[in-house]
Amino acid sequence: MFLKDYIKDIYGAIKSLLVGLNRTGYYFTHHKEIITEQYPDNRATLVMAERFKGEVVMPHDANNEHRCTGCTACELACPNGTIKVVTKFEVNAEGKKKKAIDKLVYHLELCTMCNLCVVACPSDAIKMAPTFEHSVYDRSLLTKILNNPGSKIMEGVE
Amino acid sequence: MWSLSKIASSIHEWLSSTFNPTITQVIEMVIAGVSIIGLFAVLGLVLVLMERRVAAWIQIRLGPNRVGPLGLLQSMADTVKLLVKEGLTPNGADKFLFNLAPFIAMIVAMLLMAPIAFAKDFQLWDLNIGVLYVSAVSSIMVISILMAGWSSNNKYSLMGAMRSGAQIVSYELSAGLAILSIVVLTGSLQVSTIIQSQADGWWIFKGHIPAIVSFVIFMIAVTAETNRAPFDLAEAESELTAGFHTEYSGMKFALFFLSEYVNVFIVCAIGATIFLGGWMPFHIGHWESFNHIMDYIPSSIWFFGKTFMLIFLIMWFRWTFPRLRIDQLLNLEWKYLLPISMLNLLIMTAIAILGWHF
Amino acid sequence: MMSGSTILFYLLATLIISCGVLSVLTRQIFRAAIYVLFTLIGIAGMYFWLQYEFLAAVQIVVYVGGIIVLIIFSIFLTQQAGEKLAKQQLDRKIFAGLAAFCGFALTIVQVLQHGFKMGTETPIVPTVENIGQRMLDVNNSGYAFPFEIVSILLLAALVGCIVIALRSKPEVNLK
Amino acid sequence: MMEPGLNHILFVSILLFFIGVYGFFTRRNLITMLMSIELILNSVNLNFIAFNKYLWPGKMDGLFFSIFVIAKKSSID
Repeated sequence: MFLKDYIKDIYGAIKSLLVGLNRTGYYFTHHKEIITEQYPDNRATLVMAERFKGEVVMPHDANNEHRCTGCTACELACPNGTIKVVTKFEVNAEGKKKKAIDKLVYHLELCTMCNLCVVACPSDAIKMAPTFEHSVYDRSLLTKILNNPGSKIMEGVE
Repeated sequence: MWSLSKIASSIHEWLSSTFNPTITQVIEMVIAGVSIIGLFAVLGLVLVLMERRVAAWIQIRLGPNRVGPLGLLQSMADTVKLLVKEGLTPNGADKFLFNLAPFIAMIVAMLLMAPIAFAKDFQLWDLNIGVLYVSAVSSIMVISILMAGWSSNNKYSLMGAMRSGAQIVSYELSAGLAILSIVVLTGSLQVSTIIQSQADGWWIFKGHIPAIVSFVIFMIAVTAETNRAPFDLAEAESELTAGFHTEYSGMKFALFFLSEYVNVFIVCAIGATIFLGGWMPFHIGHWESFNHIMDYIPSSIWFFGKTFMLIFLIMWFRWTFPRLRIDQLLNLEWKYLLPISMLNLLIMTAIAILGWHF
Repeated sequence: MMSGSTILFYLLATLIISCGVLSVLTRQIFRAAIYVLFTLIGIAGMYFWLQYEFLAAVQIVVYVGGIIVLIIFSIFLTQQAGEKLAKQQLDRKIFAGLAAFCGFALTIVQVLQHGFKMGTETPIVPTVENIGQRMLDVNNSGYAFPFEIVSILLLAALVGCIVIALRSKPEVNLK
Repeated sequence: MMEPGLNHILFVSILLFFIGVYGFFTRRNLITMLMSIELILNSVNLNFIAFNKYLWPGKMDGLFFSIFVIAKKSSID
């Protein structure tokens, strides 16, 4: 019947509106659980999420060794030319020439944090770091060299 | 005990003892105008801050807390920002109407202040059609929106203006009928008479269920009339960028913004006057001792308390409900609110004739 | 020294006449609508000045809230922004101006020659209560019958609108 | 300048009437013609009210006529 549906409509509408108002009213009156991060003040206690992607870094161990073989898989995987791998040839103790990286140049200003380079890396040499304070006064500071000076490749990484 | 009407009358006595009548009148008009403009400024600052705070609290955030102590100077900073911004006029716009539109919005908001009773015996103009005057003059508001939309020479502005025109014109009906259902009980459109008739209880309590129904309808209709969410189709950000004030910037935008908040204040003041007794303290029938205690609270505090409660209600709506689609909006008005408010008016008339109200 | 009410009258008269003239002379259609709006608001102000507050409020509600919004909507739906109306022919203008001026001169001469007999009765304050009681009076020359006629007219207009709006489009045969 | 009275209001309303007539004759667009009719009807209303106020202050017939004119106009639109 038409009238019955009409009244049912009104009843349902009012009920749903009241449910909504009740929910937001609850949040308004229970003003304890705050999700706002007061950023510069809480820098000491700030916890970034695991999955947050801030920039690409190359972890080094205590002996200043990294795992990068210089295979340029990351450079090929990058969609917008963020990573440039500069290689050199090293002569090891047995007199054999071996390819190694000289510099791994990373342009932070071009990076979209898409994570494709990390996925592409066969030896897990690079990863995403949760840093986010990237603002600098000079744009050239955003071009970074990921491997530390004087670092060399870890033993056993091919 | 201080009261606004005593201050006003002492100023009037002092002026009339010092100057001749014409100059007294001129000075009083100037004082009234300046205090209205001051009230506008204060309302703009307070309501913007209140809106941001309410929004933040409802969304479990903190809200502005950086400018000044507890963020109290945030709206000052906003005002300064808007004042120093460049006011642009788009190419191909009708410059005269484009610049005129925000001022019309502002002037209408000022005219609407006239019949509002802020405290006991404290009212600018107690004309005998007070409530009708408010609903009449507030309909000029739509013209400024249409003007802004057309003269911006922008399709988003034009669409926003057309939507807002359709919306305001249709929701005016049910707001008017909701007001009428209380006017039927009081038998007068004069604001002072309506308030006096609530000396033994507010209409929302005295008028049984129909009064509550018309109060609900009134709140929905005025939310739509002031173009606030969930009825903010006129400036729907996701579809129309900003609707009729897409092209406005700087001070001209600030005038639109301010007039929106002042309009919210005015409709809430009218709602408080009609349903909740304006400055009349909370009285229960003829329980003299209780009424006497309530009278100790100044009438202006009662008025502003009720008004800000209703403003909070409207803000609560805004941060709870999602926006309606245009066809849902018009369905709500023409299929639900209007028939219900007509039926409600009929019931209310019967109650008034039979004398069933308290 | 002029009193405030005199100044107010001349201001309102200037507003009405100047906006009226502009509305018939301008070539931008939206501006014409806005000037008409200002004229109507000026007339509402004139009613306020004459202390017919109810009529002033009705004027604003019906004209500003209804008719002008309707006109503006029809402009929105039919005209282009920035487009100007066609220039009027000169002979037509001269003819219309002459006719209007002659009519105006004739009428104003008539009005000035006719000595109006000012009313001496005690004036009624046109409050809403008085208006309602006089209009719906059925005994001594009340206006209940015309009131009903007008309401039937409005109802007929409403029904007519709905019939026009409901008329379904003729079905197009795609074959 | 004199105190405004009946003649002043009549002058305004007659002028407005013939402005409307001029507009009605010169305009070729339906909407603008409608606006001119608006002006004419309003000048008539102003006339009614002025006569009611100054000549028959004890009656309200002019007021009722104006209200009916407004109602009829809105029904035509």
